[in-house]
Amino acid sequence: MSELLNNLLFLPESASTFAERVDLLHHFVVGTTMVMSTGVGLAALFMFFRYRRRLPAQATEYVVPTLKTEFLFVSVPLVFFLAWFGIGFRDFTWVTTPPKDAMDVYVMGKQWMWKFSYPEGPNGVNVMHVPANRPVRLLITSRDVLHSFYVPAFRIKMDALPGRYTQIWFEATKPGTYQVLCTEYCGLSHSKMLAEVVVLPEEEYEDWIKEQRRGRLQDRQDALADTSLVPPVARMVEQGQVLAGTQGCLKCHSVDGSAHIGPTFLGMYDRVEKLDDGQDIRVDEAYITQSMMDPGAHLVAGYQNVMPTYQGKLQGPETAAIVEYIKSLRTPNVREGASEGPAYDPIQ
Amino acid sequence: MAIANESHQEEKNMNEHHGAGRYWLIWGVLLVLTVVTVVTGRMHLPSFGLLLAIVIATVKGTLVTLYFMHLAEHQGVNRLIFAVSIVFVILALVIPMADLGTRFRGANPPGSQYSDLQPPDIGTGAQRGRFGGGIRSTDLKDSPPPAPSH
Amino acid sequence: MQSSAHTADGAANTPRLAMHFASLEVQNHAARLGMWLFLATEILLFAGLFVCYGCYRFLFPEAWAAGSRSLDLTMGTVNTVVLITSSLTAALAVHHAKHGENKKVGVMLALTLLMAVAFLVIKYFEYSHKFHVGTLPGRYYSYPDIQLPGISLYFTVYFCSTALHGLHVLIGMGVLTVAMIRAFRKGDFGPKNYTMVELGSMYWHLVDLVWIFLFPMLYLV
Amino acid sequence: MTPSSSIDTAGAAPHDEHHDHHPSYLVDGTTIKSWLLTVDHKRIGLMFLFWVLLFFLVGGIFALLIRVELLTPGPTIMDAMTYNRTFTLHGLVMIFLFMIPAIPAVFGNFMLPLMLGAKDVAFPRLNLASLYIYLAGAVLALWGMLNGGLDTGWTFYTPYSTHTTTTVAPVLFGAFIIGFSSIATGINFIVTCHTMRAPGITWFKMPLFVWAIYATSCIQVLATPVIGLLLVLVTVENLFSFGMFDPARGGDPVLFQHLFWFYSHPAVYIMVLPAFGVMSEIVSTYSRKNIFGYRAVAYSSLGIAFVGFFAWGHHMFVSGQSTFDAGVFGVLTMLVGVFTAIKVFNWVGTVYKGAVDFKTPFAYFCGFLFFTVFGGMTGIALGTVSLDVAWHDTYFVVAHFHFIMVGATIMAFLAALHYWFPKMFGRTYHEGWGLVSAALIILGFNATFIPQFLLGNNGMPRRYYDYPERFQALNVASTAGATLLAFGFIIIAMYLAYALVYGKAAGKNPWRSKGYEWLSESPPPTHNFVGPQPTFPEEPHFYVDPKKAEVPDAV
Ligand code: HEA
Ligand code: HEA
Ligand code: HEC
Ligand code: CUA
Ligand SMILES: [Cu+2]
Repeated sequence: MSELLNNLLFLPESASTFAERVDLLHHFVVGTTMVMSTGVGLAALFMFFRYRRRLPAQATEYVVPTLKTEFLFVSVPLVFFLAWFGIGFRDFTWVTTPPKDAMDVYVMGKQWMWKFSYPEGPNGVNVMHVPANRPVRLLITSRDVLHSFYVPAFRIKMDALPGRYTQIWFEATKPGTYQVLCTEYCGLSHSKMLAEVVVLPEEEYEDWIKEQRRGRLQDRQDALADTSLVPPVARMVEQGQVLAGTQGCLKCHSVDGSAHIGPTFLGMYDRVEKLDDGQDIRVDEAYITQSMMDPGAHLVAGYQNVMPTYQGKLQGPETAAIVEYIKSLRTPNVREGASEGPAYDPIQ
Repeated sequence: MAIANESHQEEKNMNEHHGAGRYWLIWGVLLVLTVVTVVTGRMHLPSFGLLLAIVIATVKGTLVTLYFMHLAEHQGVNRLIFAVSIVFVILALVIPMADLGTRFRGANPPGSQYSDLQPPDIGTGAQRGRFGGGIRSTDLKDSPPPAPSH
Repeated sequence: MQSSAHTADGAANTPRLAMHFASLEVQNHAARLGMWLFLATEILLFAGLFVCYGCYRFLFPEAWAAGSRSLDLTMGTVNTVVLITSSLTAALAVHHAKHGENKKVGVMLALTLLMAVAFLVIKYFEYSHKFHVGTLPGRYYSYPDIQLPGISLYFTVYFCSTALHGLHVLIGMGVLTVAMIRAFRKGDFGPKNYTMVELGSMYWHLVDLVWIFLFPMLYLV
Repeated sequence: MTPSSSIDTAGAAPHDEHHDHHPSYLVDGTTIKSWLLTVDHKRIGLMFLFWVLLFFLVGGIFALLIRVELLTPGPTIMDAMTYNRTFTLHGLVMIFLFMIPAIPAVFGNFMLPLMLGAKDVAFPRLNLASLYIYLAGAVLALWGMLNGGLDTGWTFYTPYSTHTTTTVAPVLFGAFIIGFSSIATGINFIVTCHTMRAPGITWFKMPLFVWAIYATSCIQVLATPVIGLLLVLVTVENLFSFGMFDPARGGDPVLFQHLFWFYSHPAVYIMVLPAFGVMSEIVSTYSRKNIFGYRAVAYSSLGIAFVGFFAWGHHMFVSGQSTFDAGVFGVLTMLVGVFTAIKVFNWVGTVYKGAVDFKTPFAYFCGFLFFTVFGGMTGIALGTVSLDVAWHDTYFVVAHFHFIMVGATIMAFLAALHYWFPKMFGRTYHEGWGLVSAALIILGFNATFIPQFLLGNNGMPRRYYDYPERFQALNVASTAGATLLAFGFIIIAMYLAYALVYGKAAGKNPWRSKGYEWLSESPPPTHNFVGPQPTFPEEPHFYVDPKKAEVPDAV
């Protein structure tokens, strides 16, 4: 029954305890809405026929409602509405009050990706692993502007506020992979700010986390290498975008995925590129910078060596901005492991 | 005819002359209250200092509206408008403040009374914090006060 | 077209009745009601800043205390007295207008304007001091002696609210100047024709009213 | 009215036939200057109509661009930046330049004095000023749009809006200026209702449209200043970084949202209350019956205006706002729904035992009823706190507000345009085309936005340029609906333009309405009526057969 209704209403599969709770109320409210609106519509239509005009200047009776009628008009909707509010608010308090034994996952939104990290565990970009049937509290923050963490299958959503934390919790009921979408408008690639929640059965999750911790030392080192005092990314990306236009990069490089004189910037960052000498190379900050300064050093297979050098034409910060911009154009590919480790302050 | 009576009444009230003395009196009271509020304000009363100041300001404001602005003599609508706007101001103040006081502590600005997060960098001119500037990362904690930015 | 609606204009001591009003009383009633509505919008305009003030002071009481102590209380008090007194002269102007004593109306308004100028001059000194030491809003804050979370917000609120208030002082001065010139030049205010002075001074009282609240909020927390 | 003046008019019949010719306001002065500098409320209303329709077209073209872009996932006709600007401008133009002035400034301006038996609004020159302030703001905003536009969404949430490099400042400042126009109109109407009522029109004999406009004006006066201040703060912040809402300096982006919605939630009632007023007039006229529960409808307008002020937080359930506040706002949101329900039931009650003439405006009334109940009830669904967690910022919200804004308000706007067309221009339009296009619009409208409800349920967030493949089918359906809708509007534009020039003369009161505005000529002369002040002994919309007038309250 509820399955059928969910399909009729195009609801995605419900994979958390919260989803099961709200779906019932959802059916009730939307059902009443449909009944009432068709009801009012039909009543009106019926009366148009029943009371259609027979004489051009027909006079009518003077009908006014009695107090009882008016009382009904007020009380019936009120009762429904308050009942919905009561149930709804109860569920809302439930979902904003995490249980004591919930495990924490930190979520950081950033233009335009999601980073996840576990208090002692690994970090991840755009993929979050959680165990099934265990409450998980998300502590959500943002690095630049507002974002919103939305998992349709769990029916949960919470905004990410820059520099501070919001919380919400869920308990996934079915192992599987669920999409995460950003629902607070956050700029150019708002609609590309997707991620995934991978719900693993309890044992698999334990294995996964052990695996990750082993590689953790390595990650630490990566994190340290990260330029730790970079200015806010949001501005840099914008600067980089402007520079890419004014410096002429966009004459040869597209940003929409199509190949032009040079390879497209879209999804370039972190891509494994085939070079013309048969080698593979992963595009990272260093490689991008090198390509600007000394384009001939590595040639991408299938392209001519026509790119001019920008040595001396670009200042250091400008180079960094362009790099940031290219990074921002990464496609939401799934990547695990090393990322810059945010130094979170634990909060209770 | 409701309108005619309304306007008539108001006109009568407005023309009811009273000497200029009343204005001087109100002025005197206002000055006295100003002195009181400055003196009590200087004492920095710990818990109710601001409250007291606001109460005094409200009294002063009431005097100004009632006598200088003649609200005391105006009729219903004008008073209603004024009252409603004050009510809205109060609600607009109280509801967001209730929000700040009751929300998840982490969601309040770091460094504020209702947050457990560390304060952000202040006065650096540039955003130095790593997380949108909001949270001071550990290595910045003991850095000397930054130089003025211009 | 022909139906121009002068609220108060025309021959000596009786304003012109616009054709669409039923009577002079109704016309004055309308003008006054309109003014009250306008003042309500002004109150809500400032309300936005009061809300910012209230919320941030609620969050950062220490910064607020420190910030308010860095202001010059003497100047603030003097300004309060000046503004209250100017309110008195504005009220007296209406009083005299009702009696048709146009000379006195003009003098009272001139005094009001004088005090308004004094208010702005004092404000200018306060501002320039702040520019000097760097107690400025947001990004520009660079005062080394107070380093508390939220302190730059205090000055954001300070500058936004005093600047908005200052703008209202300027607008009020404009209105009162027109009234003053009319009192001196035309001298046509009288028992039936004082709406303009009355409305102008109502506006002025509002400016005063706002300051009455801003003063303790900013200087005395 | 002084006692003496009411003696003059006591004997005057409400509309005695004057046979000497008085030119209608349309031809009384034909120079361009006589239009541009007019203080006649009817001419000002017409000029507003012109601009409002123009901006509707602009906003509509943006809407169609959105729909075409969403036809396929990934880029279809534009890039992401252009798309982001497009929906922002669509929202801003539709709300600030079209919807808020649409009914009050056009029909309110035109009808209010007529309905009150007054010669003009209280401050005619302020009225003209409000038109020019509106245009000045519109020009500034358009200038900003042409110079790149802004991409913040119409809600311009900080910190994005204070950091983006697009032209936030001119557009927001333009919106700020338009706010003054809205305030001026509001003040003018309130004062008009208080001081310009003709003898006989007591508060509870005012037509319901006047009540609705009165309630709207109260909101305009009390809410607009707050957004004005906020717009200035954001503009200043964008230009100079004062840090008022800057999270890095302790500022609170959620506080921004509180202030924004403090205006913008009441603003939705600025958009819908006049629509309710129009529909009250229309349902009564076409079913030739007194309003069922007149006082209830009048009071509920005020109730919506008042309670509507305290429901703003329902836009912020998942913004980091506290659970406590969510509860407060949740309850208050429900109360607003009850007031609207009162109105809906009373409209249906008005048709009961009436004599229905199914003309074009009435067709829109049918559409309106359905859209109001469905759109409003989905509003209640969104106000149900836990459900909003899933729905917030998805297409469900988009569908909700289009249902109630386009569904309810545009229906009312079109209904008003048709209902008062003979009054304003003295000509009639083609009834058959009217019904056809009404059907097309109601159909197209459902086809556009019902798929969007389903999209929202399915989890598609709003403001998405690109979307996962699985959402495509419903998006295509929605675009198809929008095409129907556009056709409907094109047909309307054509036959109304035709009627303007070639339409048959309408006569004084083609609908045989007992509404007060029909007592004067159609189109009315410059000062609305000639001769002495008319008086209004009967209540508006009193269709009782004099012989049966004693029939007391049934039901
Ligand atoms: C004209 C405009 C208009 C109107 C009138 C409304 C009316 C209402 N709106 Fe809507 N709303 C918007 C325009 C409007 N809204 C816009 C533009 C947004 C999005 C802004 C943005 O983010 O960009 C929005 C968003 C919005 C949200 C936020 C969603 C989100 O972002 O998460 C909510 C949540 O509560 C909401 C609720 C309501 C409610 C409860 C009403 C009520 O007033 C509705 C009352 C009506 C009824 C209830 C129908 C009649 C009832 C009956 C006939 C009762 C019969 C029933 C029984 C007997 C059971 N609206
Ligand atoms: C009154 C307000 C109003 C109105 C009337 C409309 C009307 C329409 N709106 Fe809009 N809409 C908003 C207010 C409004 N909208 C707001 C506030 C937003 C949120 C913005 C934001 O997120 O910031 C929004 C967002 C919005 C979106 C979501 C964008 C997104 O989140 O990514 C969509 C998508 O389908 C949409 C579609 C439409 C359509 C198809 C119409 C149609 O009903 C339009 C029909 C009208 C016409 C078609 C024009 C009439 C045409 C003619 C007279 C001649 C025809 C001309 C040609 C064919 C060239 N609107
Ligand atoms: C005249 C055309 C041209 C211009 C202008 C140009 N490029 Fe290139 N670019 C190329 C070509 C061709 C290649 C592939 C051959 C190579 O690797 O050098 C390339 C390669 C690259 C690569 C490596 C791509 C990969 O996938 O490995 C980067 C990074 C890059 N360019 C960045 C830039 C930037 C940044 C600018 C502007 C500041 C710019 N380019 C301007 C033509 C151009
Ligand atoms: Cu991040 Cu939208
Ligand atoms: Cu709302």
